[in-house]
Amino acid sequence: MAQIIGGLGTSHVPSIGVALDRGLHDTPDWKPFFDGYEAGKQWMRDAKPDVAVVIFNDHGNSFFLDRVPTFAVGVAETYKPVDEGWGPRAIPDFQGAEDLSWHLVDKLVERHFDPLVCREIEVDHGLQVPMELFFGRPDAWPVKVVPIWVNTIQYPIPTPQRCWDMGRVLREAIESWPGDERVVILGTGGLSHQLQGARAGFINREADLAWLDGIATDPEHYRNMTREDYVEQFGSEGAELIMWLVMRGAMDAKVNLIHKHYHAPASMTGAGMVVLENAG
Amino acid sequence: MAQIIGGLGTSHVPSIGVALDRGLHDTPDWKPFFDGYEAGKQWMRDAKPDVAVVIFNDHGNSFFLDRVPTFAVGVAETYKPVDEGWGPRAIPDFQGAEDLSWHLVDKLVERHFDPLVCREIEVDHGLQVPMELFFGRPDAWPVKVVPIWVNTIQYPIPTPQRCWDMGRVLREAIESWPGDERVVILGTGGLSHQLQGARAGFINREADLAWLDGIATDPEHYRNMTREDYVEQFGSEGAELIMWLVMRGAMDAKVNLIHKHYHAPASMTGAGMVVLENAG
Amino acid sequence: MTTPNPIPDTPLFDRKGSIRGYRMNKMAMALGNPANRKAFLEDEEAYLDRFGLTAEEKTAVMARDWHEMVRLGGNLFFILKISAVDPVPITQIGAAQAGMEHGAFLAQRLGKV
Amino acid sequence: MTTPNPIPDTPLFDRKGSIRGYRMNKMAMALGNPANRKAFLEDEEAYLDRFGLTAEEKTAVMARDWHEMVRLGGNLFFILKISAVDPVPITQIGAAQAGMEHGAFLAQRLGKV
Ligand SMILES: [Fe+3]
Ligand SMILES: [Fe+3]
Repeated sequence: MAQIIGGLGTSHVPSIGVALDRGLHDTPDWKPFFDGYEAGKQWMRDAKPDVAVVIFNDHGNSFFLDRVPTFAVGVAETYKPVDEGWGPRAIPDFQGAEDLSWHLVDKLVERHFDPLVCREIEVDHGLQVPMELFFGRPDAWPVKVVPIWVNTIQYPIPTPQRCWDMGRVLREAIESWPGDERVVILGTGGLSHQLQGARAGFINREADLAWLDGIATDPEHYRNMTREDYVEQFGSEGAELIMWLVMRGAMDAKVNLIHKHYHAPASMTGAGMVVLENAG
Repeated sequence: MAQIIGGLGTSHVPSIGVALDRGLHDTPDWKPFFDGYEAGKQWMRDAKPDVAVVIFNDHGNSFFLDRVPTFAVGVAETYKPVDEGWGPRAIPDFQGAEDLSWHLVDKLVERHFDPLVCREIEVDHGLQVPMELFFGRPDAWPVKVVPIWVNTIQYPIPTPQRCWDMGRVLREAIESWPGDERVVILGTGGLSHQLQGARAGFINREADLAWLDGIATDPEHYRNMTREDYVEQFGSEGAELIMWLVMRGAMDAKVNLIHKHYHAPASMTGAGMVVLENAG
Repeated sequence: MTTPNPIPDTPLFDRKGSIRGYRMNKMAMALGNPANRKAFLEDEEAYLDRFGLTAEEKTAVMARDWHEMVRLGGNLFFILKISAVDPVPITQIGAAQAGMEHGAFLAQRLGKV
Repeated sequence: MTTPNPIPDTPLFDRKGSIRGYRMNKMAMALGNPANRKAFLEDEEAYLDRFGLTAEEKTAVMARDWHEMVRLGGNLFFILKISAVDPVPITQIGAAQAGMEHGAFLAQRLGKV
């Protein structure tokens, strides 16, 4: 059976990609941010995963408001980076873990999830940036991907509990897959930020730091929060953090917090990551 | 609060629409079929609903295989009939019950359904034909609609139990809506038919007749069947009947079977309808 | 559904068919657009080439070989649009699937006399 | 979410915004296509007219009035594409939302010195 060898949480701020494109990696603004990811990159090199299941939201790039999926799962052979308005980025296409994707879809539907199943679709910075943060800029990505989109833009967005439950089903699905793939699961988005309204620029460092520990040690606390609680504590766009719950729901009740990093602001966002391993 | 004043089940065979377009209504092939719907039409005239919630599947018209939603809910102001290849049909556009639709979406997501939320979309014969069968060919439809699409084309399709559960949430949502709308809910599709494979032309009159009674008196039996059971008993395309379970799940445990009609074959399909009222 | 479909003579349109028939079904889906129907009627082969159909797929479509189209992953709901452009009764398509003569199909499967 | 959002100064993009801002967001979404970006740069008003924007919406877009665009239902994730075509830092857009001068916004909200 395939196995989940680690759960990662990370921001996916678009300006991270821009910073990498423009070689701003070592500028005073960005260096502390990128330096903190070195441990995560090293962990990834050692862990040698075959597949990354990436939970993220689209940001008005692959989905428009004409048809908004609550959850979508990619089953494509290949995913190209989408042009978000700034033109194409010089990063490789993503190869899909096509067979595993279909298996996850089967299990999700059997377990009463209702995904949009996507065979022809591009991926935006929500997937691109986490891949760059953990794998750098290779000529070809060292893992295949299963993209899973969560609606965090148009209300109603899914509840934290629903995200958690999806994680549990994904784990069951991965562990019932007859292959021997080593799988990492990435919950992305956040941390605290708000782009719209008079509270724009809201960052909550205290809540962010509590989150980075609590997602490891006390996930029930975050699972039991309402969507409104997320918006209040983490900002209207920081509510994206519900997507880390999909990752966390796929892990053991007890996990080891292997690495942790926080930096604020990255652009207008509290930013950071965790690396978790199952502890039984 | 809004209330469900009746649950209807009906076939939505495309050739019914063609027969109406070509004035074949009274030909020997079609007359017995259409005659059987007169009681349903009369029931509808007497019931005077404001809104029809129509559960149907798309048939390769509004959705392609690039992005297949397990469930989709319309929230549009207006739905045009889609051109299915034969050109536009001379039937009026459908007005959406926009506010109620959004309320259903809110409740569905809160209750852990994951709909695709559609604001710009056309509807195919899956919705058109049931409307014509129960409302005839008015200059304007006398009800607003909430279209709900169920994937019955690309596997995995949702389970019968999931369809049932959706019906229960829809009822809760409708009854928690502060308006005073009178709502009918239509489960459409079937009855037995198969278009593909060496078993094409399969019709199971016995199973169809049992269904028309059993959906009223013994829905648990059909809820507990597997998707494969449906294909085996009703044919690969007859498995659409799972959509009647959404309607049935929205009704009382006990219902009165007010009208029933069966005719086979309509084109290549066992065809018919039921009218159900809640009995407490 | 992860296991092969166990119901005799009844293909289910699962991942395999969906992947295999993707090009053909996309071509057929596009016939919902009047401009594409015109293009199909004016130069069918050029139209099929636009969607990258293989030689095998093109032959099946151009011969209106419904059985072969389905074997290659065509799904009836999409490829039926070909029968909107070049009319053929659905029962004849059914008969082709069943491998029966049309009259025999109507009588034996649908109970028509 | 059926109740008005209770979090101060924090609009949620619910049905009202989605419906109200539909045209503007669709126009902005289309800027993901290079041909549309070219059209926008060459004749912005003609481009906006293609998407049926109202006079009020056009004025807000053409003035790059981010606060007003959001008030009219624009969602940042869509309308940000305007800042891809006509560059402006995201923090300046944030400052406009907050109703603050850019430097003050950077200092007070983001803790930059
Ligand atoms: Fe995001
Ligand atoms: Fe159907």
